[in-house]
Amino acid sequence: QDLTAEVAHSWTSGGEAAAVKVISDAFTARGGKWVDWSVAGFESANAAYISRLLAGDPPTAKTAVAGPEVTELIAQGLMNDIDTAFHTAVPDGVVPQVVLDAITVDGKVYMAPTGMHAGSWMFYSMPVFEKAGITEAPTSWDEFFAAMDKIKAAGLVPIAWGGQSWQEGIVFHAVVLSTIGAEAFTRLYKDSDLSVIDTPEFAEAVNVFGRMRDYVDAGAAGRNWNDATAMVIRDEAGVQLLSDFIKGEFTTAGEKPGVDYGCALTPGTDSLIFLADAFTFPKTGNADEDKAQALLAETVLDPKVQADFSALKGSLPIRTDVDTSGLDACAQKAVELVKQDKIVPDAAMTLSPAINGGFKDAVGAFFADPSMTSEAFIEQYKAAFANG
Amino acid sequence: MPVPVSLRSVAIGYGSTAVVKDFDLEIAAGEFLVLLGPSGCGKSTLLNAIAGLSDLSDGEIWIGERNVTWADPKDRGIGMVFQSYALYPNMNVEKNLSFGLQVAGMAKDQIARRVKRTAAILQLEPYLQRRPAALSGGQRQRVAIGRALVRDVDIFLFDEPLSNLDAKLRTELRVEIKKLHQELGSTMIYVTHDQVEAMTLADRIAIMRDGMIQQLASPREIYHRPANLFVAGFIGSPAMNLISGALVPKAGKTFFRSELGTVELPQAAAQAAEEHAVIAGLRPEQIVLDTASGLPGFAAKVSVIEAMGPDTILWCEAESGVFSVRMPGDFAGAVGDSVTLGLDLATASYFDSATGKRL
Amino acid sequence: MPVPVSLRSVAIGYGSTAVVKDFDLEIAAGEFLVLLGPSGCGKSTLLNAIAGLSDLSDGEIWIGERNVTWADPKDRGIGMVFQSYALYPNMNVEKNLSFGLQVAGMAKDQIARRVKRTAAILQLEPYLQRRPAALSGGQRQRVAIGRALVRDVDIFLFDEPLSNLDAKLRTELRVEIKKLHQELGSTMIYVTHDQVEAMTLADRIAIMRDGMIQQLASPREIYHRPANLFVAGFIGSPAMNLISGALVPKAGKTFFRSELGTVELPQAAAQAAEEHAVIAGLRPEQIVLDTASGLPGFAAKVSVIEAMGPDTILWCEAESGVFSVRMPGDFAGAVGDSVTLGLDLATASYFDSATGKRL
Amino acid sequence: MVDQSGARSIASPPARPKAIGRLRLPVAAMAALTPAWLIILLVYLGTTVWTVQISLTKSRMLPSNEFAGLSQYQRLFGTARWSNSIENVLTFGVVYVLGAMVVGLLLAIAIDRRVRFESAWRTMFLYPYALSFIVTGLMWQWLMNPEIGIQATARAAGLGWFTFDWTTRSDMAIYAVALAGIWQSAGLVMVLMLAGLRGIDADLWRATRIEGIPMWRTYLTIVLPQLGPSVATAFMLLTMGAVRTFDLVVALTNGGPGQSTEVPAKFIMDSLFARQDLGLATAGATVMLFTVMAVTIPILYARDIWARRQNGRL
Amino acid sequence: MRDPFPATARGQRPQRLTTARIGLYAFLLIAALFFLLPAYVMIVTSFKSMGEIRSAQIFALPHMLDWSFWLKAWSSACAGVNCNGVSVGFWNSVKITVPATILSVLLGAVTGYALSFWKPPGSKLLFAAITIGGFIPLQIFLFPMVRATAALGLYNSLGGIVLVHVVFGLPLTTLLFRNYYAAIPVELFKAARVDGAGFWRIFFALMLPLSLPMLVVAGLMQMTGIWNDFLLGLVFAGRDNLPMTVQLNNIVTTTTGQREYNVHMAATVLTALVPLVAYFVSGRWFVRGITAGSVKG
Ligand SMILES: Nc1ncnc2c1ncn2[C@@H]1O[C@H](COP(=O)(O)OP(=O)(O)OP(=O)(O)O)[C@@H](O)[C@H]1O
Ligand SMILES: Nc1ncnc2c1ncn2[C@@H]1O[C@H](COP(=O)(O)OP(=O)(O)OP(=O)(O)O)[C@@H](O)[C@H]1O
Ligand SMILES: [Mg+2]
Ligand SMILES: [Mg+2]
Repeated sequence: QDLTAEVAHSWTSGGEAAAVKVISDAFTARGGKWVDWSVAGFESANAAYISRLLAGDPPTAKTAVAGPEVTELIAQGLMNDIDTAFHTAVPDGVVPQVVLDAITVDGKVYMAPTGMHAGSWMFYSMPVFEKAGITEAPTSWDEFFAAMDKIKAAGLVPIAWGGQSWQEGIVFHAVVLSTIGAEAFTRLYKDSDLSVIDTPEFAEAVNVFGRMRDYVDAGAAGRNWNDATAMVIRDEAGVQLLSDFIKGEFTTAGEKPGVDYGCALTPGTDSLIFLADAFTFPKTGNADEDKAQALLAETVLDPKVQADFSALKGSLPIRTDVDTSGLDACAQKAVELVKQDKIVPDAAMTLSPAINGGFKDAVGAFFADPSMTSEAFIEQYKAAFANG
Repeated sequence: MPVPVSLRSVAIGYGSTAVVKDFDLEIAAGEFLVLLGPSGCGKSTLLNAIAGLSDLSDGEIWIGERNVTWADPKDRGIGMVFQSYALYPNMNVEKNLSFGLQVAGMAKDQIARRVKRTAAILQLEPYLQRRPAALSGGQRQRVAIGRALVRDVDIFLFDEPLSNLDAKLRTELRVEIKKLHQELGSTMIYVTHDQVEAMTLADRIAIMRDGMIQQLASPREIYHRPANLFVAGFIGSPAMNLISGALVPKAGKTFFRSELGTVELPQAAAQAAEEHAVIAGLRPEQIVLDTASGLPGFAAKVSVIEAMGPDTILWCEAESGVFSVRMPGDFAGAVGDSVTLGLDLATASYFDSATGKRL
Repeated sequence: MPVPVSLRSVAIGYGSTAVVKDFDLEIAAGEFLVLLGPSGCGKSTLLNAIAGLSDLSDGEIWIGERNVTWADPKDRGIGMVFQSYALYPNMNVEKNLSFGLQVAGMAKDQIARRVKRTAAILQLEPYLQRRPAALSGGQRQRVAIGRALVRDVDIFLFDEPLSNLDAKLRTELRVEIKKLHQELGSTMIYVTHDQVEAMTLADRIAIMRDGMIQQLASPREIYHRPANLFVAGFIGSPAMNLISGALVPKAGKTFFRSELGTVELPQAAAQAAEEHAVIAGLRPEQIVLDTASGLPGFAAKVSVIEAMGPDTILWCEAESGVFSVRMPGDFAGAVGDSVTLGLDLATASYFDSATGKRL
Repeated sequence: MVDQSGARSIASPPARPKAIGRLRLPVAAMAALTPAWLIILLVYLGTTVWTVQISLTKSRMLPSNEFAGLSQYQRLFGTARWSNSIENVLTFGVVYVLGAMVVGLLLAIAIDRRVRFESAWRTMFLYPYALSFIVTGLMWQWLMNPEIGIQATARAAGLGWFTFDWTTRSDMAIYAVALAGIWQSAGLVMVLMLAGLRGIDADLWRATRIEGIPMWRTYLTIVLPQLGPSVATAFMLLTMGAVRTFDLVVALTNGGPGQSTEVPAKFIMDSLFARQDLGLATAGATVMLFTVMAVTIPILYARDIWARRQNGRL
Repeated sequence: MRDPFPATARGQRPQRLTTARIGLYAFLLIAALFFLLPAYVMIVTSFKSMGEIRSAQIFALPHMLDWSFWLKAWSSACAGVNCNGVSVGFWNSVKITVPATILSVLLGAVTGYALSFWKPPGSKLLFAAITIGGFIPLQIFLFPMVRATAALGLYNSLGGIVLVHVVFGLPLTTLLFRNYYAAIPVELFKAARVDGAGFWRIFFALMLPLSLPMLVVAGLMQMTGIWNDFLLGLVFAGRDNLPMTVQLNNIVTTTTGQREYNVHMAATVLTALVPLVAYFVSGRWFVRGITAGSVKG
């Protein structure tokens, strides 16, 4: 029986590739044959993938963010569901409901999540905090800015800022979550309840976000996230606000959590913003491939695979019943939150890429231009919804 | 095989300016026609049109039995020497010469033979392996000639092919071209500014001016009996001496009256029914230095002496103007000498003052 | 201001091939020197070297008091007409003429005046706004001349400047150049293949061959007393008739013995101490058709008649070869006529058979 | 085209077919142009039609047929980023095209002055063209980063006044992109010009030397006009490049700071693949295409007329 | 300045270093500095460990000449589950680049030649269309071209990708050649026609050799473009023919994954080696005065 699966994914760099290898090895062990079709870069990968769909030659599986970009393909009838395989592999209740909602369309599961990344993190340099006389990670924005002032006074860069709009978008949403809370966050980004934007809490988020401009260095614009991380590693900058994927950078630099760097949730938050990656399965019109798809889904959802994959990828397993002892201290904190259901889906999982793009445009423009008023920003931000 | 060429009310222009207008010319099969005319009169334009390299704006061109007005150059059976040479810069001389033959699909050894012969005629053997850029001006021109000569075509078009060659080579090549013409019997149309070439090569000469033919006749006729003042002035070097005057018929005889006096003309020279303003034209050799010949004469003074080898040109200033006189090469006068000029009015040409036409 | 030009043991080559070797030439201030020589003998090369456009491989060039061997062309005070014209293709005729003046910083109105005058001389007025691509060959050549003439320089270098012009224009321009020479008194070095030009323009003519000077003398001397067989054959058209023979001294007199018999020569013609193989050279005009003149004669047959206007060339076949004879333009013989050729051996040139040198 | 009627007497010329105009069709040339025609008609024109058509639909990730009228255009022109992009690409285009032309031309001229090690120089100036911009963009990012790049180095060397922080300034970032663009493309202009320069007749150079025309003047007034075709080619290529600029921006600034370096091609690309907004992307492409046509066609037309005037050709 | 008229001047002009010459080399050096700066940083970075790189001394020399990142980039850098470096697609790149370059350059040359010299009816329209086509962003073509090649059965094949490159190269190459031919004396073309040569003969025997410098330029451009392309290769070539750049992209590009700058630099340079070598050796075809001596006037 030919259980060949051509798997399209964009996980090509160091840790990512190692993580993929976990899945491919497990898949091979189960009798499948893994054919790798990796394309780094979201745009290129998408371009190639859609082209193949149009040419009637899709790969067996493709990774994607579990969310609307997949739903359009499902609506067009281009995707296979994996409902059966999913329920065979996963007992009820071990996958958080929000995640389950995200991978289910019309009552059927279409995606096999590999893990999730949490935004709304703050990483900081212990030596810098020490030098600046900060003893505790700040837990509110007032504390945060006070701490930043100290770092500034110490002649260091307070925030290691990656001045690209997608990074700024992540930071902004973390700030929004901190001011408006998980419930309103979900209402806004999942149910598109625009009234949330008009609340003073949202305005506060804008205000906080805007204040951060004063704490970044001159070279922030356009900076890659890892170059920002390097500033923290070099103990030149105090904190970096971003997702958990930057941990890998500390690890490869030989830094130890709790010793060289610390991790905490963004000040004022008690929840995680999560983004689930998942395998999706195009209709190939080939029965053998359908079987390979089911096998792959089962493989991905296997608890061991989930744990090993996440450890390497720096993400969190999607299942709450896996052994997470192999994860680092920061991840352990996150796992706890997941178990407590203190997670909200990232806007990318709930709103179309077009709307998300509009967010980034607005946030990027706002951060780069101090003369832009909050009102103007909020106006533009809101308009993004309309464009979606 | 000799073919006739016929141009029928041909008009050619560049953009909106017409260069050649309503041009008719019949060239017989195997004829050697020389085109002569002042710079810019349209000679090259005409050759280009015959070759099919520029479009007519009106009229037809026939080669043999075919109307080739719209035919491709390669279907016209022509070889051409361009005034600007147009050598293939990427090919050496040998390749330049053999290209046309290769295109025609000739056998290798035959090509080699022909190229060899042509190169020999043109004294190009030492340069066969050179590219045009490494040749002197005259050598380039010879390659341009060679490229036409190697080919076996019915019609040859030569655009001032010998202009950059030395006299010796020019004489030799002139003879070669004449020979070739006799051997092949091909029709040849030849543009030149060299009157010796024109006179010696041509079966007929067409004198052009502003895109129109002024006279089409044998060389001898053109020289001795120019059809109008333009031709008279254009042919011959130095130019004809022109004397304004009037033909006066009197008692069955004709007299030529001018500042120099009145002379009776023989019957053959010119006739007029009534008094008629004319211009008499005399070649430098139709003027002699002594009056012993019995010709009507007048006094003049030598102002310039040009020794040109076989003969000497005297420029003599008289009251009525400057006259050029051809004397033998060993003429031994000096500038400032007083001479008496005798005009051979009996053999002179007479042109209507108003129209310039020959009487 | 006239300046002399002096070439001192100059050698020039392309790559490894030497074109001009050990060349010495003194041109006086204000002299009009004509360079004549077969195609490819190195005339253009020499002009280029004088202009400073190609490097010498040896020797020196002096202009006036200055050694300009390494000087930049622009510091030499020269104007040059290129054999290939080298017009600026992107500029119209007017710009082509005025550009050099503009660069030299001449006042606008003065430029305009000069351009106007030059264009008038060259009859280029109608074309001032045209680009070179839209000109006929002769018009282009005139622009090339004009570009040199507008400028005010000490030395003019002309590389076959009139080759593509019609006879009439050529005569006119020849006169203009001569006038200019007299007016400006500039030194002029002039390459031409036209013997009339060479004879009429030159103060001295330098005959070159293979990069070496064969004879440097006045036009008359060159024509009538060629220094060697090469010069004799090169100058004059048709070429000299050459007769092999021997000079035989006998009893204080000198005899010329050849197939045609033995003739006594006058003292002035040639002398020899002992019997000596020579070649006698006779210009076509040194041969006459009747023996009435008392010249030694022999029978021949007219094989070709070339009517060239002012005169007619007869090609006569005799036992000992073909002889060219110059007859008047109105000569009325026919091909096939039997004639008797009389040789004017007294005025002939005699060359050593072995060395080719004039005796 | 053999005349069937055979010999005709010259005295009565045949009735001339009023065949003025071009009967002489270069068949081989037409055949040779067939591939080009096919490509133009099928691919370029076909795609254009497809693009226009999609721009009138609601297409998102995949092409769809749901007609949407001009709503995509409404969205397009309602987006601040689009109008920013247009402005930016104009600034960028002018600086980049002129800069690359000038630098490229100067380099070509310098190299053409018979310098030693010509190949080495040429490769040095051309190599940026061969390197993928994914990484060279990063190099420029570093170099222009005031904290670690040239500015920092200069200041560390004691030049406290030295400032080079374009990438971080909204008002200057587009010039930073143009600078990197010039760096990448000048070599290309150089080889193009070099190919043209090498074709100039040596006698022409000689003529200018005789006339004492200074070198710079010769280049400016004689050589450059003769390089007209090469200049036109380079200009066209660069303009095409400027209009299509995309990866340069992505690699260097990713459109930032803010939207100060966003360009239409990036807008289209983002909409096309990242934002899965095919309708909007095609609307943008349509607007771009028609703008280009509106500018290009008159230029081509004017150039044609001008050339005809200059050469007096038909 | 030296005396332009030294009384002892003789023979060959001595090679002298004039101020102009010095200025020329100074200009070249400064330009080289500008052009090489990024390359310098790149090369230096490729030898540094990540720790050194994080120290952000971009101009500093590496502590030691460590070739390991080059080795890794060439043969063991991972992209997905394959860890074979950029070397993987090398031959595929060659297989795509060689025919695509040759074909597109030839097509451009023929088209430019026909448009310049023969001008059949519709030429101007065609040229205008080609010119405008050059302005359309390639990515817009992606979906239609996918459908087209799929319909032709060329999707996912070497033929398909070559065809796509030829199609997209058309505006560029045509533009290059048409304008180049515009500068060639038309008399040459006329002479060849009189010599009886037809369309193709003139093209191959005369025009192609005369366009040597432009062939080189067009060749270099197309070669670089095709060699560096990865999106088209990715979409059209099929998995068996993926070019080297797909691998390069996979190694170099990442959004959230680690960035091994040293390996990235090495991989980038390695991938660019083929065009770089071509740039270097192409010099001898930039011949001077290719039409010299052909026409007078
Ligand atoms: N670039 C070159 N490389 C090699 N040889 C050359 C080059 N240019 C000219 N020659 C050769 O040098 C010799 C002299 O050339 P030059 O142009 O000086 O002749 P010329 O006397 O002007 O002849 P013409 O009357 O034909 O113009 C010729 O034999 C020619 O073939
Ligand atoms: N491309 C052109 N555009 C406009 N006018 C032109 C063009 N080519 C030639 N002419 C003009 O057409 C006329 C005839 O040119 P043509 O070349 O036929 O002259 P020609 O008789 O060969 O003269 P020459 O003896 O000087 O070579 C000239 O006045 C010339 O200026
Ligand atoms: Mg002409
Ligand atoms: Mg010469």
